[in-house]
Amino acid sequence: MTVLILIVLGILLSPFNGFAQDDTGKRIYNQWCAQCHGYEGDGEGYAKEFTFPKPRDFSLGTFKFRTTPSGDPPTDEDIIRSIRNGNPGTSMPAWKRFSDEEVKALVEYIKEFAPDVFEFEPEPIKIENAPPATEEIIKKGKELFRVAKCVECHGQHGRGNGKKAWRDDFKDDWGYRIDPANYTYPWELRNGSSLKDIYRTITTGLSGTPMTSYQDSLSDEERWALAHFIKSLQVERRLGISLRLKKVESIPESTDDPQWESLDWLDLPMAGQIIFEPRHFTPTITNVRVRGLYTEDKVAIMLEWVDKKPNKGDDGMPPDGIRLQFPSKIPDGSERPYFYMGDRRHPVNLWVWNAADNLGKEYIAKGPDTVYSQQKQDVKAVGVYDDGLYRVIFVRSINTGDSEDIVFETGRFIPFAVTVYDGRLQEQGNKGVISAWYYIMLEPSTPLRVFVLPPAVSLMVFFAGFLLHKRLSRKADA
Amino acid sequence: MKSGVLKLILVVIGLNLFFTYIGLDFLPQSESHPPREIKIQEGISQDDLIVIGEKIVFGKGQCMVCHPMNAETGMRAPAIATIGRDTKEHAKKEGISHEEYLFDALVNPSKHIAEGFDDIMSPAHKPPTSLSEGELIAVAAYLQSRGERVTISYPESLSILKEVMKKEGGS
Amino acid sequence: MAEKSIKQGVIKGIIKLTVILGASFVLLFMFRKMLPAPTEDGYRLLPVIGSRVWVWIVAQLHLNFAAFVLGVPIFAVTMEFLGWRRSDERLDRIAYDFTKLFTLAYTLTALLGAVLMVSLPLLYPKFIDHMMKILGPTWWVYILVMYGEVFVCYYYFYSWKRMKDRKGIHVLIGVLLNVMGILMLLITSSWVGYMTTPGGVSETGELVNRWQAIKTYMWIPLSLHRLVANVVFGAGIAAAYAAFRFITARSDDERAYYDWMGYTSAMIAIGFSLILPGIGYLLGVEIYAFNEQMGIQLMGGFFAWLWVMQAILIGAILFAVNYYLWISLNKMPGGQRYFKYVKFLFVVIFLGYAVWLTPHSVALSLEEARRIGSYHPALGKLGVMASKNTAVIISYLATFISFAIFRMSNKEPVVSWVKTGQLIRILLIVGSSVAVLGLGVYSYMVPSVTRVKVLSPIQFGVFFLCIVALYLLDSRMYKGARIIGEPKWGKMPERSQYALIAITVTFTWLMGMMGYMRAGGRQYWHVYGIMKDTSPEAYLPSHGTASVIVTIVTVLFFLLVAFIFWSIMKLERFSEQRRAG
Amino acid sequence: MTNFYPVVALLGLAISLISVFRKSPFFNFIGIQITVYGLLKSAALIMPPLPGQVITMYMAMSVFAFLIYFSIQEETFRAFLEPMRAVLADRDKRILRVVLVFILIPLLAGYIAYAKTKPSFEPPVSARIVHPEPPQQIDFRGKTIKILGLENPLRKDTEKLKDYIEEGKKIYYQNCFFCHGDDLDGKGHFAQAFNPPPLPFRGTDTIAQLPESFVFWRIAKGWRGLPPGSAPWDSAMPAFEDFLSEEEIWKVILFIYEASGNKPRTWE
Amino acid sequence: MRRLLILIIVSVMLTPLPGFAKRVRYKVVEVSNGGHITGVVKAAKKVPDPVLPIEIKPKEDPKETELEKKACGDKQQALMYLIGFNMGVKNVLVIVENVKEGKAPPKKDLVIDNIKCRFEPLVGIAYVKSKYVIKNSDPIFHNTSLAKVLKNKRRTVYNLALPRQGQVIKKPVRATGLHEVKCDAHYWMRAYIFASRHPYVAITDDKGSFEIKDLPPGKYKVRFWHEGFQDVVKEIEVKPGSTTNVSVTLTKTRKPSVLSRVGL
Repeated sequence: MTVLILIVLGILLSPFNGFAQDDTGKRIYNQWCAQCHGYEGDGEGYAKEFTFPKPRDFSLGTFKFRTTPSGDPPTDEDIIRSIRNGNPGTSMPAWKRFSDEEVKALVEYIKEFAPDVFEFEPEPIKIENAPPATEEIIKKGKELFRVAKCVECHGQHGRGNGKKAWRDDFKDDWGYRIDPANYTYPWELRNGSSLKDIYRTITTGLSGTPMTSYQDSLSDEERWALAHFIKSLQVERRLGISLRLKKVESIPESTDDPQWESLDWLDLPMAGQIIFEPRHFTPTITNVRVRGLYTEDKVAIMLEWVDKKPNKGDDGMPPDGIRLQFPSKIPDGSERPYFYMGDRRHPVNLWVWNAADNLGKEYIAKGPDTVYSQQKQDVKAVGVYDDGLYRVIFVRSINTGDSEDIVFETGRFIPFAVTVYDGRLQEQGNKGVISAWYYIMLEPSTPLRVFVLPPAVSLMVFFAGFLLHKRLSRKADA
Repeated sequence: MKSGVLKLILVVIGLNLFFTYIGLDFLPQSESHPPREIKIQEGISQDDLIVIGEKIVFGKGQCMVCHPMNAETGMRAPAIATIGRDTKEHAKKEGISHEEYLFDALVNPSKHIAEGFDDIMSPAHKPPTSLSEGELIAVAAYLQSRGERVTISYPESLSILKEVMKKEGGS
Repeated sequence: MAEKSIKQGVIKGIIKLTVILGASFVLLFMFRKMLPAPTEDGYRLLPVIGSRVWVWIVAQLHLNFAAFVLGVPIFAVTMEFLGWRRSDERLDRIAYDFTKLFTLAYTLTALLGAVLMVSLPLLYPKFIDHMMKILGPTWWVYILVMYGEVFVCYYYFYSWKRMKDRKGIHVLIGVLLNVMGILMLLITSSWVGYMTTPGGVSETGELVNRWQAIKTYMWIPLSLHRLVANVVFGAGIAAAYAAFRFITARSDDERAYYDWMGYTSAMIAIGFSLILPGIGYLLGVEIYAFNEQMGIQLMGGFFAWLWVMQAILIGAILFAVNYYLWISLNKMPGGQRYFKYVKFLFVVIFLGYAVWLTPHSVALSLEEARRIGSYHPALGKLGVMASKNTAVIISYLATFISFAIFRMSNKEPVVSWVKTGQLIRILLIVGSSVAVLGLGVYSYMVPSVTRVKVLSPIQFGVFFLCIVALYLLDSRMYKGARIIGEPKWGKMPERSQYALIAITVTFTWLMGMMGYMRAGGRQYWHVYGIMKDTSPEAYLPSHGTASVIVTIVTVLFFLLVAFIFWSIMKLERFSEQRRAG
Repeated sequence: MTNFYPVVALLGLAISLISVFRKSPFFNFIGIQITVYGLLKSAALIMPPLPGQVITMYMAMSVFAFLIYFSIQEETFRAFLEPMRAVLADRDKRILRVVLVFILIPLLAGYIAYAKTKPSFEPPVSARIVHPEPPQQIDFRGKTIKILGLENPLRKDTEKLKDYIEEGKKIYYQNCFFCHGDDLDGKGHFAQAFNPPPLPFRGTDTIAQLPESFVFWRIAKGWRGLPPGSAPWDSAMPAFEDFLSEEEIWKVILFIYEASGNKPRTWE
Repeated sequence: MRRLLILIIVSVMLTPLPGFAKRVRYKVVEVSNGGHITGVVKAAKKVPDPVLPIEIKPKEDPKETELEKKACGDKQQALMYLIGFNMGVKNVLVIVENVKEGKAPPKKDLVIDNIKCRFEPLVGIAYVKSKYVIKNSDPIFHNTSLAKVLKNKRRTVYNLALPRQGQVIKKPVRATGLHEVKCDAHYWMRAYIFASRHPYVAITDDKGSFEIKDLPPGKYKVRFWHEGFQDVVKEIEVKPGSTTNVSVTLTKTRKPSVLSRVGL
């Protein structure tokens, strides 16, 4: 009889430990991750060619974002962090919706794709007592930046345009071309842009990519100093909707004139042009910075963007370039031309510059495929590429007298939009990186009524107060 | 009594102004205009001509049955998106003006068949589509606008159309 | 004025009407000769303000006065009937005052109608020819009924004093007057109903069946909606008149009478306004039935934001009514006991109004839109119809409770089961509000079709049942109750009267805006789907311009009404001196 | 900054409570307004902050309502006006009067006038009609499709529904996810670059309110189909009639309803 | 009776264990009189040893470029095809495959030295539970990227930077199988390492001969790997106490990736 019980117990138990591999991880993975990471976890999902960088291939077993030393598998918390916070600058979103158990099951399932990698118990590095940022720590970091050869890949100003980056075998383990990170754009850093994240990236390295681990070659202080220096390179991104153009006496000719630095700026987040054929799903440029000023008769607008490899149009690739778009008439009501290349009833002005001929050209567009150049060219443009950063200044007179051109007016919100091209990805014509409508406003000299009205109002209120006082005090005495 | 009536008027006027302020400042100010009735007649602007052309191509003309918007594999007729540029090149090759080439393509399609396609199109001015002369010009203007600067206009291009019609021996 | 014999009065009225009609026909004939021919698609453009704006102002003024002239008699006859039944002289006097009001207003309404009758055919000849072709006969019936109305009206007014003893017949005449009024209402509603939801005509506009052309989708619901609105409007004007007289009253008893008159008419206005949302809902359903797209355009498309405006206005009315009732608690002996409830009621109405005001799609600036996406989770929830319905019902319930508190504040129930009665009342109130709130929350989870078709009607049903039950309970409980003291009529601060006037002004303004929306429903057509409006002013004006025009109309309307009130006061003073002299 | 507002709300509450004891309705009124403002602003802690326009509207309404509330009873109203009357009239309050009425309030009024007249650099925010009414029918590649009253044809054959949804998922992740988000929450890779931002499909405000044929029209016609009231010139929604076939659009609609857990609205 | 009970429970518990057992590939066991394998690897014909051209890409600051040119020179002998006059091939990895059990692997760290812009040794054997010792004896920056060779991809195991001269990094040997070592700073540097759990691996000396001792008796497959020749696999039978001789001639050559990297 007891044997019977034992057999039953045995049968009962076996499915129990089978329970450990229940399928919540698999179900969630197939429903929400497989479209990018592939049903076999090999990164071959059908959304692959619409993403840049490519989705992770788990079956290879190499993980970039870890808190464990180079060579060790990531801890579960590492994978959970990637799922929970996503990776900035990639199309891996932050999955906040799932419960902790679900995410744990998901991590177990992901680890099943490369089981041999997870045999060892990794011990994560310790990230604590970060020294405060001081002037000399950053200077020390700058020195280390050269010694540790970061300069070779990440370039002098950390824009990811180092010389070594352009060898054709600069690939990652998965066989894709890879660009060194651009430290100045924190929103693009995949592994996070906080001081701790940078320190962690330097220490563990991103295995599978040329980014090496410096855990053994640099001491903790050195790595903190390096992290502080890299953090100091980050640019402050000012997202907004409108930009004020200050009135000045004369327009500075060269792009690195300090006057440009003092101006207010606006950052335009960019996205691939996915509305008209040919659609562009994998752009690399993510931000264009706009500054501007105007004089009595001229308007100057400077556009600035990071492009890791200059294409002058002579290397078999289309040249890098940028296109500034204005409606041909300042819209009075809320009706405006379509934000990409206008439409038949509302044409737009295009000011075009490209790295090949480095001069400004003017076009009229009435839709993405009807673009023709203007007889009378009035825009002058000068562009400079210095260490990964393009700076282009467009200059045009406020009223060119050409009926097809927009006439700028002070104090009015004038819509503008930008399209930028990175020759390296064959971007030209409609295949480009676009922005929505934003506004510039030529700052008017404060109108008279701003000086007259407020004093008048306060006087009136004063008078009313006085009148009330008189009436009430008379009533109080009576 | 006098101040009572004064306050009364104040309340009436005040409330009305307050409601007008809400109406003006609080609600979205958009007027909705009727769709513009544009007819093909003397002095029609090129833009309106193109708009009518587009309506005919995507509506009455039934062109979309064979002509897809974007080039795709196994399409039975040239894609519309870049037809303006393509016909310009063919016209240059054949040594005739772009307008003439476009009218030919509509009035006697078998005259210029782009390579890779066969002669399946019926003349646009004959039943079942039976477009009028004005409509033919509008369609030609729209096709030209897909990639080229539009030079066709009404009624100036009528002469070219008539001449092409005569050559084809059509009505 | 009252001394004239009935015959003289009636003849005066008919002469006045014939003179106006005749003059307008002559004028029409002359202008048609003098003015240049209309454009070939049948329009003459008024130079300065444009023909559409002119017709809009005149029509709206005529409509406001028509509502006044058709609404007040209903109210007056009921007052006379109650006065007769309860032999309460005050009720009779109030009925007489109102009859005086609308008799005087008659001439003004007729004048405006004449202006409209002249300007419409001149400015829109082709459209009027089409309308005459389809609904011509109803126009002549309309004139006949107008004569009938004038005859009965003057007879009813001038026979007031003489038929003091034969009140029964006199009330019957009043009822006949109202029937005439309703007939006129039906005829005019059929025209507007035909324009917005045409029927009985072929595609090209040829008449197929005249009865179908009259009995269109919108005919009955619109007439019903207008009828109730007229009563509310009539009572509103009466309340405004009472407030005006209260402010300008010299003696205390005059002030007491007009305070009482203001109270009664305000309560009638609000009482009937409870039904308005129901009928408005019916009208909406009929429009959806006629044409889905017109329904969506009115509800969700171009006019979506106008409902936010309506919410603001009705909310203001409810606030004013409650304020009036709470202030009048001061003058009720024993009213102090109930003040602790006022705090609670105020909070309920305040929150209800806040929810009601929450716009569904808020104009977000770009940063806000980027940060929270185009939908604010909390505001989105509150902006939806489910929460709005619940807020409306709860606010109306609170108003009814304020009304009930006022009515019983000076009485002490003596019935045996007082304790249980109070318990039942609390149960009723709490129970129904919990039910309404529960249904409101539940309707979020349910697909929208069940919410519209099932849950909202149930909510309204629960609300009505609760009100009826409360009313019965109170009347039974307070049968033969001990009266602590008579309400000290007239002891009201002046501010309360401004609240009354505010109610009427807001209501008139709302009527104007809703007219703009109804007319906007047919977009760019004179007759929807059949006759296109090809005049240069064929676009739908923005809500801003509409508000400006409606304000002009309302201010003009109240100037004319002030003129009527002033002339009545003048006449009364004059007859007093003559009687005294 | 936002965690400062609950303190403001508590301060307001304290003021009104004290004033209730000291029986001065005027300060009670002031206390209540501060509390309301504090609460509205500190709502930003538990949910996205309320937009500026909504807060001004609520504040205006609360001032109007409480003014009315305090004017109900005669004595409370007189007590309410008393501080103001005293400052304006009484002899002993002269310095307070000079400071407050003759200096502070006029300056405040002047500042408000200045704020309103100075050239503001915020561009005009035009309210956009988010759910415009759909056209009666659209022509899709030469074939007219009736929008009003149309149901999703694929939803009928239930046994093939699973594969349709799977194909719809493939289409979604090849055409839509980079704007509308992997998790259909409107936070895709390109979402931040477009204004207005792409719609989320989760939540009860977007597709849950719409019948499927409305969504079909929006996908097929994209920005081109929007009426002027909905600012088509800003919308980055491509017209998918150029890229997808009719059946593919119906399949992706099936997917987004399935994945977002919303039910389409049926034509009643 | 209780013993039976325990037995069943344990067996039931074990059922999922094979899942783990699969992972433990090699059982260390005492080998009393194991067999030995010796042999010579010859090449069919003399293959000239290529010379790798070195092109130093300009660095950010010119001083560095000069330093690197001085350290690495402009070309380097590939030392790929080291074929002795007896046609014996050096640096051939002889790997006994599918060994289930045997002696414990020796405790011997493998030193990988970056010296004169090349890795020393070109081919090495590392044993699990001992360490890689990566050294940088050049005055210039090296970074060592050690990755396991998969079908057409490579899985990076270690990716270490060695900026300073004389720098030494020790890392435990864990992953087994054939590894390829590269330096991201100098594309022409290469090395091959076979990490194994068991001692039965050998590298041929300059005469092409090798010797593997104390193999537990049984049937094995022996793989002969050389970067320049196609792999050759031989079946052998090891009898206790005896030495089996295995000689192989490598005929078909192949082009290792380093040659395409330097553009040959």
